Amino acid sequence: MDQLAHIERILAMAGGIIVAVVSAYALKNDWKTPGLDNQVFKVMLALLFVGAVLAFLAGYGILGTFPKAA
Amino acid sequence: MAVASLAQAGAEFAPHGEVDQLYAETRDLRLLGFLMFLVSDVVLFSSFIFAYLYLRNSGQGWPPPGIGRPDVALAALNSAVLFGSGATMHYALENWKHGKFTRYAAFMIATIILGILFLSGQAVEYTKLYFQEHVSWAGSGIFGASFFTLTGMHGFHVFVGVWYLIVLLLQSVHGVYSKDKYFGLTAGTLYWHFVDVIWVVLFSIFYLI
Amino acid sequence: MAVAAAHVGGIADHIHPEPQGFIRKYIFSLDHKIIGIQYLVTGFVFFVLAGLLAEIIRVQLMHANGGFVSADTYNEVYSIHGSAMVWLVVIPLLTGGFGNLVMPIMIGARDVAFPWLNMLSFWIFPISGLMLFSSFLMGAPVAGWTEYPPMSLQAQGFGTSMWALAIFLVGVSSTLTGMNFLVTMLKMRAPGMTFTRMPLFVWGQLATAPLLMVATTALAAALAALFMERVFGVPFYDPTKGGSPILWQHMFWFYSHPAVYIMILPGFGIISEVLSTFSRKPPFGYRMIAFSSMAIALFGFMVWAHHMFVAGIAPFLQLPFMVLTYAIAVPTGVKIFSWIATLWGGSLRLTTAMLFAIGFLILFTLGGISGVFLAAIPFDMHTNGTYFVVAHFHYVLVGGSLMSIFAGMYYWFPKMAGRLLNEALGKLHFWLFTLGFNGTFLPMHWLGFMGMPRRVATYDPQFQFWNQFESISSFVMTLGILIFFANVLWSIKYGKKSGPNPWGGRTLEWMIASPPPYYNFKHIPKVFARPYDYSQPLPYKGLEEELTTAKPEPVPAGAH
Amino acid sequence: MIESRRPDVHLGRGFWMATAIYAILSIAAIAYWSVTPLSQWLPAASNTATEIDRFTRFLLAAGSALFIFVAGYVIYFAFAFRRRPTDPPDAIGVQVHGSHRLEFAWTFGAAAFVVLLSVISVAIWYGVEFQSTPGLVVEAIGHQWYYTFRYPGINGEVTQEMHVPVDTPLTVNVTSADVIHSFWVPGLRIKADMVPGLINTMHFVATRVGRYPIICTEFCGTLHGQMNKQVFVVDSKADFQKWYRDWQIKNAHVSNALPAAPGGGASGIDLSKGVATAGKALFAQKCSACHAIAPFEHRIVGPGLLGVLHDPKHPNLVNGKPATPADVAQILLNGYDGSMGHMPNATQNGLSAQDIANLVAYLETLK
Repeated sequence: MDQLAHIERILAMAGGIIVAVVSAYALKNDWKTPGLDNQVFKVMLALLFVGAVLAFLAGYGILGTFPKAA
Repeated sequence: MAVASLAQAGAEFAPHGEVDQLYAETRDLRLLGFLMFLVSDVVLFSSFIFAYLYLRNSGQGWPPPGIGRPDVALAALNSAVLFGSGATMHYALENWKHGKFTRYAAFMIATIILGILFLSGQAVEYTKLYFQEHVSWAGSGIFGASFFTLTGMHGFHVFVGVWYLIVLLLQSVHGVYSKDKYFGLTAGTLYWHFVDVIWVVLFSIFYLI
Repeated sequence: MAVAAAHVGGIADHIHPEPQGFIRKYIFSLDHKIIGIQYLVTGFVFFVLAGLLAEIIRVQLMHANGGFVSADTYNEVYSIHGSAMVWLVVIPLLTGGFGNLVMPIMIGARDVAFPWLNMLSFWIFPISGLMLFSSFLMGAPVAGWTEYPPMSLQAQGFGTSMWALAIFLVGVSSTLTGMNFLVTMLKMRAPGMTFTRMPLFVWGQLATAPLLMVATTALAAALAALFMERVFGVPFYDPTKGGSPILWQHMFWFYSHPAVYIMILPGFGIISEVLSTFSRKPPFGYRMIAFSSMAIALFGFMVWAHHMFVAGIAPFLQLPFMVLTYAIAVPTGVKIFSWIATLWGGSLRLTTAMLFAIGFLILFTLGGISGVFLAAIPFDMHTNGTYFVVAHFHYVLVGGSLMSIFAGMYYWFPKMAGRLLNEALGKLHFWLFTLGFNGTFLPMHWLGFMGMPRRVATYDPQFQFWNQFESISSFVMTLGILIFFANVLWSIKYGKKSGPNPWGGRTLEWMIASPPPYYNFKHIPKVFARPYDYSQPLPYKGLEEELTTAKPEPVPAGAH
Repeated sequence: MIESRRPDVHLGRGFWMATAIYAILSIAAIAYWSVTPLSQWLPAASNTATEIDRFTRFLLAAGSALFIFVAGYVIYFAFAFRRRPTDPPDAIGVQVHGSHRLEFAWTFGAAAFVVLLSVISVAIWYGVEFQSTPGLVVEAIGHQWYYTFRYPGINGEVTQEMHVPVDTPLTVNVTSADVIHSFWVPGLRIKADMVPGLINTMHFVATRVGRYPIICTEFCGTLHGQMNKQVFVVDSKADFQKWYRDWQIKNAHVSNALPAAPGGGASGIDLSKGVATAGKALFAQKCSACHAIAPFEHRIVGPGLLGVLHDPKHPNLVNGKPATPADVAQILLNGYDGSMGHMPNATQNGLSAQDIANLVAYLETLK
């Protein structure tokens, strides 16, 4: 159980980093695209970045509290 | 075969004339309409989130006695998965715009798989809560009510989204969309991003605060 | 996709063959005018039913200890009366009804943005209406149209859950209508129809659409939670399971306060049109009238808790709600003043529609003033939950919304039937209705102040005289309404032929035949000014062929 | 080109005459409301009532003045500017599109009035809402479909009438045992909703001896309309003392039946039926996780409970109430939230009325 939680957290951190980087990169590429849909996409990507960072921090243990076992 | 179907879809598209003026205007309308739909869906979620926060602060302490905090590790992993699917979805659309059908299809499939992974992750969490912590929808006070209602609603949106993406993939394989007429895909991407972004909020309010 | 593309012809100026056959033409029609008429007919049918319930209420209150129906029946009756009048009558008539009937023509469009969606949202509406009334068969809700838990959780039978389902559905219908209208008004205006050239009725709809979209969804959440709690026992509102009854009040009023603006803003629009047309004058301060609608719509979201001053919310939370509610009096007052100034110096045609508009000005002002009374916490502490409240919202909803609905009916009936409503009957209707209405609801002000609570099947005998007075007046009001229906039924067949523009109106719907042809316009007109300047020629180009026998343009190649 | 009426934008004599008439009428109305006591229609038997009446008369005065002008102008214009039969059929009105001066004037005027109104109502509201001295604290509980009342020093619940002494600061805490009710005494202009699981408070001073009906204004079920029979009696101080003593004697032997838990979970606890041994077992199983059998200072989550009912150093409980069996039971029943942390209520802890009685009996044995 404990082991599993550790694996999960490590994977979460990895995924968080990857997504954060990718979404930041995508945001940079799309920065100048015109059109209503693209504006929305940019906002979404920004929030996606935030979410990825949160996932990383949660995996790292800075955010969120873990059951006493962990 | 896929590539061929894209080529023939492209061939259907005539550079000038009534159809495309009509298509452009139609697309504007449908884009705006779809965004309105998303807006009201956001309001639906926000109302339940308001209810959750209101109940949470109604002075019984949180989490209520007898209920442990939800498992952040699994949730974090799950979130990473869902956010990942957002990224792949984004690139699926990008590749379609640049006419790279195979890459588009690959990213689409990746997105669908990640979506399914997320759902299974949630299933695991639910079973854990139900069988190990005996937390249920109706039986565990306001925690069960707000947690299962909100995450369930979101899960349902993901479930619908997965099917939506599958349909879109099949449609694109059958050449419904062309290099310049792909509003369906745009809408799909919007919807999927919306599902991700809602999860950003749910994840933070349920697991992080 | 092809289908959707085919039916947004409004801006892409092209035309499809008119559907043939009764079913496709009048039942499952995609034509906004037909759908508007469908809304009006259905809405008025529900109006009759809910009105009958109202008369049951008044008969019951003829005597201090009731006796006409049992207390439980009485509770069911007024609950369904309230719910039906709000969700099945006023809102559908003003948005789905008049909005569909004239709004697209007024902005020079051939139809709304999503005709299929439009048809869908109409057909949801009668179904949910039937569900609501069917709840009588399974123990109708008793806790009024607000259905506060724990009362609504305690209620036996499936009725209350059915109520929640029905209101949820009608909410979905409003939401879809809201999106549809918003997209239509943002994207499908004729060339040159800038926002500040739109008729004021369109401004009313523009202010209403977002409310329909956003507020109604919030209500959907509250209703879903109530349904889950009643059916699956999921605790949201039940205090014994840690829920909170106040939570419902917050969620409910967060919708239901904007809802009262949903029920009046389109009415404001109708009044602006009618007053301008029949005084042959531009609306005084067009911009202020238009923007104050938007201001009201915006403020409407920030005042919901003024319904809960005595429910036990923190004192310092009450203050901002009181002040913001006062603030709404400013845009509303500006509207009233502008309308009065519109009358000044006009050449008034006192037609029935105009009479209703003038009556609206007086009665709605009274309702507005009592509204400010109730917004004041100290006064509300005394009158909250009494007949004073009942008087207030009937002055706003009947004296306001319903008067504007009648004005709209007399004004736009030609665009439905191609005939005029009978003026003599109309005037009789107006006077009976207005007298009866005031007789019914004016005494409720002092009854409430002197201690008569609302939602009671029996009451203190000291109030019996005024209650009998009210009941008798309400019969007069009902008589007036019956005359209206007789008038409509008679005029559909025998009414005077109206011709395209019987009132000398200048907005676009009067530029085309009545009833308008399937496509509204043979050519989409070009607009280069506001419609209201009566000393100037009409500000439209491209309407020359409208009233001729010229054939509309063919469908451009590849539209399908 | 349509033939237009000559735009004469000056206001005619008729307009000024009408204005004058309306001004006189408004002044008359204002005068009337400023001298008319509302108590002639409805007794004003509390300090709150006099305040609210003053405010109401202000509202009525302002409202009538405004209404006279609006309705007056509407009617006058409708009459004066109606199209005469002599007018040409296409006669049109004066084509004025607006006047920035006028529009600014009335927007600003309305705003100014709103500010004035806000100031006045906040002042009145503050005086009514925050009457500090608690004075006599009475509790009113709504039931379907009657009220009961609890007085300090009277066992159990007082039924039928609610008596209070005249000219004494009062604090009335209201709650409900089942659904939402409301506690309205029109004669005193006081009202608060009775919400299950929530306590709403009213402060006021009753100023006139008399009997005033208590009315429920929140729909509460079949007999909601009948929930206006009980009376709020303002007694002279002497009469109140007498009435109070009578009830003390009457209820002397009533076990301290408590108000129901939110939603009527566990009502009617009879402390006399408590069994200490059963309570001991129950304590070990339900309470010992958070409470030690040790002096107050020994905290696990909650304070140590050794001698909780006999501790001279701590005569009061954590909720500030005196340490009596009834108040301990109260905490067990409704839980506690405050400086000492959080304690779930009986429903959440799964405590029956009997369990609570047993626990109280056990706690009493701890010395």
